Amino acid sequence: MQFSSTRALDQLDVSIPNGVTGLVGANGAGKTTLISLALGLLKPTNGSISVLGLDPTSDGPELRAMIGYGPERNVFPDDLRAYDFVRHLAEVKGLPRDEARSRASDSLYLVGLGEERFRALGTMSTGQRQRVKLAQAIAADPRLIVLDEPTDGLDPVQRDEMLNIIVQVHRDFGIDVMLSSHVLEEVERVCDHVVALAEGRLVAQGSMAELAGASGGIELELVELPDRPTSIDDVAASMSAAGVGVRRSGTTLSVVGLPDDDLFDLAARSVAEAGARIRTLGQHRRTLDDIFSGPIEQAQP
Amino acid sequence: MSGRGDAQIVERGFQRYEGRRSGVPGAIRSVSWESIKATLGLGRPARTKIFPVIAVVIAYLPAVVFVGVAVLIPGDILQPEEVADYPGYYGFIILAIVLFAALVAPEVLVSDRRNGMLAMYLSTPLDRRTYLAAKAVAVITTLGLVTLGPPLLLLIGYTVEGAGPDGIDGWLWTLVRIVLSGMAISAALAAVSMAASSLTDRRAFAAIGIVLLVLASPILAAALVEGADLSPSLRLIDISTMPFELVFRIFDQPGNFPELSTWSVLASNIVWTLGGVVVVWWRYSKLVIAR
Amino acid sequence: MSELPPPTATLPPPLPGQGGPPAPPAVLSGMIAVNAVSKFFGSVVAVSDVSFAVNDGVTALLGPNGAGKSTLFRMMCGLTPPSRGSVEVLGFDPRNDRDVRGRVSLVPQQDALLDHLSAASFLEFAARTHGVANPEQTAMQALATVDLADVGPKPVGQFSKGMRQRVKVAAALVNDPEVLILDEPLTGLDPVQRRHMIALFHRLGDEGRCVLVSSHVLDEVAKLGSRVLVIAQGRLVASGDYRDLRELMDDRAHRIRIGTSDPRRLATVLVDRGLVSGLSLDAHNVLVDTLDVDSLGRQLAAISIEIGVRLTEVSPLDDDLESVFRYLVEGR
Amino acid sequence: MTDVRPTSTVRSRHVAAGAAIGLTYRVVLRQLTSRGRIIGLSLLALIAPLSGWALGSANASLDDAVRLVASVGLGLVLPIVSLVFGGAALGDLREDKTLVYLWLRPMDRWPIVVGAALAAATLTAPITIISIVAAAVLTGAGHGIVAGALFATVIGLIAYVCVFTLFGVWLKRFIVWGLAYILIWEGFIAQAGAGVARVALRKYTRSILVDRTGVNLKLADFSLTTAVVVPLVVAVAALAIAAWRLSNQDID
Repeated sequence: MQFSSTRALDQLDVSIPNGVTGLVGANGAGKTTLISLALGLLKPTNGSISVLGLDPTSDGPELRAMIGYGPERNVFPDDLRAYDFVRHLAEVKGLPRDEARSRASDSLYLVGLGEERFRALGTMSTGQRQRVKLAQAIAADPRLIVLDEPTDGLDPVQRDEMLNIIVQVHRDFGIDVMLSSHVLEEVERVCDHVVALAEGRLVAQGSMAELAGASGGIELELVELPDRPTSIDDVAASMSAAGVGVRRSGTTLSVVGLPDDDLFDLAARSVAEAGARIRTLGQHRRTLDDIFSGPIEQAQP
Repeated sequence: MSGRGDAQIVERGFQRYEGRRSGVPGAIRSVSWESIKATLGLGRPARTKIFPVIAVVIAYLPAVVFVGVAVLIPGDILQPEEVADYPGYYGFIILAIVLFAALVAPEVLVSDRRNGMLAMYLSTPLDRRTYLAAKAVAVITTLGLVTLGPPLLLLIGYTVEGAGPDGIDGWLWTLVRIVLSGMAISAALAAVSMAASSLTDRRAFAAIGIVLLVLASPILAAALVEGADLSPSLRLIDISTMPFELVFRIFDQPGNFPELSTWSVLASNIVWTLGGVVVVWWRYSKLVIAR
Repeated sequence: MSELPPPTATLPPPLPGQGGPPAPPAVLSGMIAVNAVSKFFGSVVAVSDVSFAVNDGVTALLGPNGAGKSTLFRMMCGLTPPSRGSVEVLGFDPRNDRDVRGRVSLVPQQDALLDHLSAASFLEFAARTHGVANPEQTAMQALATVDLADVGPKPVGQFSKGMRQRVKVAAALVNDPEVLILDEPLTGLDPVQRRHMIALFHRLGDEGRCVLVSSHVLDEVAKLGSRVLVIAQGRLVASGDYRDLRELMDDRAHRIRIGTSDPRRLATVLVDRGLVSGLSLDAHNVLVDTLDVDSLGRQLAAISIEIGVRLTEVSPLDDDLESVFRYLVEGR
Repeated sequence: MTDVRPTSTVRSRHVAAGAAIGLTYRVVLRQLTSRGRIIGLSLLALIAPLSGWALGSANASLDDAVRLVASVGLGLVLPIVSLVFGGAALGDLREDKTLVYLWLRPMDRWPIVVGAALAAATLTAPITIISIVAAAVLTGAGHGIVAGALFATVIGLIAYVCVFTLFGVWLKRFIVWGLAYILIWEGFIAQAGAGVARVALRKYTRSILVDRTGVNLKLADFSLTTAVVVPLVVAVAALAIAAWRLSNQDID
């Protein structure tokens, strides 16, 4: 996909299965371009694209009637009531008047804005407006909803509620979801599938289990104890004495070199002997952050 | 007492919609209707109804008066033509039409760009072309309220009073002429006001631009034709007089500028209308929509 | 239970209604001193009777949307006066004292920049309006600090959201401020940009500046440093190191997930030893609630060896900053 | 507590008034020069010379010429152009929420207001002076109408720009209020009587024109000194109020 001067997407071939897919990537990596292509708002310079079995370049209108879209920008008509906003856009997507009217109320109830649905958008908080955006996306019974950073500007409590609603939309109503986000922990928690872009190129694609899972070795975080100042050093010493690789950063030890089960037993024995206090113990897991900081950081100018 | 076992919990939450979707035509219809409601302030706080009400009152008052006079005064002391013929009527209500034109297009076009609705609309079956078509329908229809309504009221009034045009074909022919004139004026003013509304992001500037354009062009035309007595055809550049001149020609009356040929008047109207459309399309095709 | 380090974190004294007339609060002082400040917009109480002091280093100001964070920041820069109480920055009133405005910098929340200027000229303008000696060089330096050195000549209006955010931070560095207030500086940044920005804040804090940051991305804020101020519905709800805050909430049990080869056996022993106040089991894990997280942490390994079960996971589920935030803000 | 305490004494510095005026002037000037705005206002200003020319070619009398310059020039073009530039000088910065980059600075407030007014005047002057003086010339009526038009425009320009800069600082919708002042207050109410006329700038600019050309227009009977001094006093007062208001209102 070629813009006048910048190559926004470069020989991208990606297939997005059903379920909740996370689209991650640096600013300017091509996420919004990919979303615009999927909605038929942009035409690819070369290559082909098919969404829900339709070609966005030729049957864009029919496709956009079946896709719910939540834009990134948080700008709304202030004096329009939330209910009218959702009902109107449902009508524009082809639903008859009374169907749009009842579905608008249903969707606003589902996102937890049942009582506030007749309030003007201008009087609503950022959190409530993000939920109106989601209600608008699901009101016209789409087969796919595309959400551009749906939790942007939400505080942690609001973010949890929004993520739970998104999961519910897929699990209970069978609507597939594609969401872009900068908070990788969110994507790890909610998405079954991830597409990672950098500089318009595909950097990683796969199910969440493949991308972020156990990657060998264990991590043991201890707590400094005033009455046993050397407890952490003792644990580290006794473990390395057993011939395993121990890397320490602060109060956390990363241990490799044996199958995980043996490492766990070794860890338990060392901690018991030193009388140390465990704060966390677990397999060393690769996170999206590692994927992100790996190739994507090199690609970063 | 055992229950009859027919209890059930109705899962009312979220049903699939398998019915027919009305596609792009339906989308255009609902966007137009929403815009018309917005300009007339329907379903919105009272203060947004002030200007539309004023404009409508100004437009219909003279018609009501004329019909009233024609009905109340027995016999035919006043010939309907003397009271007000259809083309002449517009002279009374040009202020209402201009006020409405300066109000409708900025409300219908500018606010969508500022409040994010344009980005939302473009994620529906609409694209820029069909979106602008919907908005054009809304502007022309709303303007029709003040360009088509009053003369129709006149026609009905006279017909009821028996002073209407004679014979069915005469009546029908007059009706056709009224509709043609109303549409011609609405189309020209709609195109020009939408063009002004696509050039600026501030509704106030767009409204001022339209009012100044409509007030300034007759001054300019008069200055060129009378002041410097250049060729009278320069009057054709006057956007606020030409549509109404065309109405005279539709009712095959000489109008205020008989020296101008009907074709040139028609051509001027078409140029203004198409010019407006071109400006709107040029601006909207270049517009980068921040999603 | 061993003697915990004296809690440096404080929860505000119970509301006056509950326990006798409180002693008049001492007038706090520090690089930023907020004393009994309230702010009303018409009938809306944005901030009510908040007092705290902030000194050098990085402090995070947390709170749900609409809790009054931005209002507090604007009062600290003098952009709006407090309805009651006083705000002092470096000992001066920011709203009326001209010279202190040269020693304070704000990165506002809204995305407002002089779009027609290039990044370099915007920063040069920011430096000149601070009376900085060599504005061009300072501007270049600030651009480099936020990794925008190569896009200096481009107009800011064409920048992406992340780049605009970095220009705003650069503009707040040109006057070498002693107090730096950043209202949600991480929004719109991708993880890599966020990491660079946090490292920058750390460096600024270590240089002895008072850096006050508000953000919703709590796991990033936790990396910033542990000193937090939590505001909810206009009131100061907590201040201090967030880990100590969690310890102070002794009325709320710690929830820990323990992965083990034989959950049922481990569970029964933990209950016998009185280490847990509640638990639930599933195929591989025991989910325990404990009021004595210190003892459980110390004895868990020994117990697992004693009864011959393998310990494969110990994950505290609610002592990260996000949980502390939720407990403090819930119900308030 | 690291020992590197920023040495506060070295860094506290402030920006001199002259520098502050220059900086504000440059940034506001760039902010105001937008193609659309300049073209639009130039077209509007075109009405004056065109109608002047129309009058000239019909060799109208001195009275008509003076009345035209007073109504179209001093009554419409001068105030509207001053409103758009004067109001937007600080009004746009307020609306775009970028005023903080001038406000949260170790600078006094009055230089900001003066710099902004100067920038607005820099753009208002060429458009208004050229168009109104051209109108006066084209009427061909002579008798000092050109000098009178120039003098009246300059004085009016200073007063209108400063007053509308105050509108931009104080009022959110400065365009609407400005138009209300020009069209309704100066256009209708001030015509009512001498008492009310005293509070309308248009009456002073007309008086300057009347004094220069000897033609007497209705309600334009101030002496030359009052017609010059009062607008300048109003200008200074408007800037002072604007500076006071700037430091006492909430800034986004």
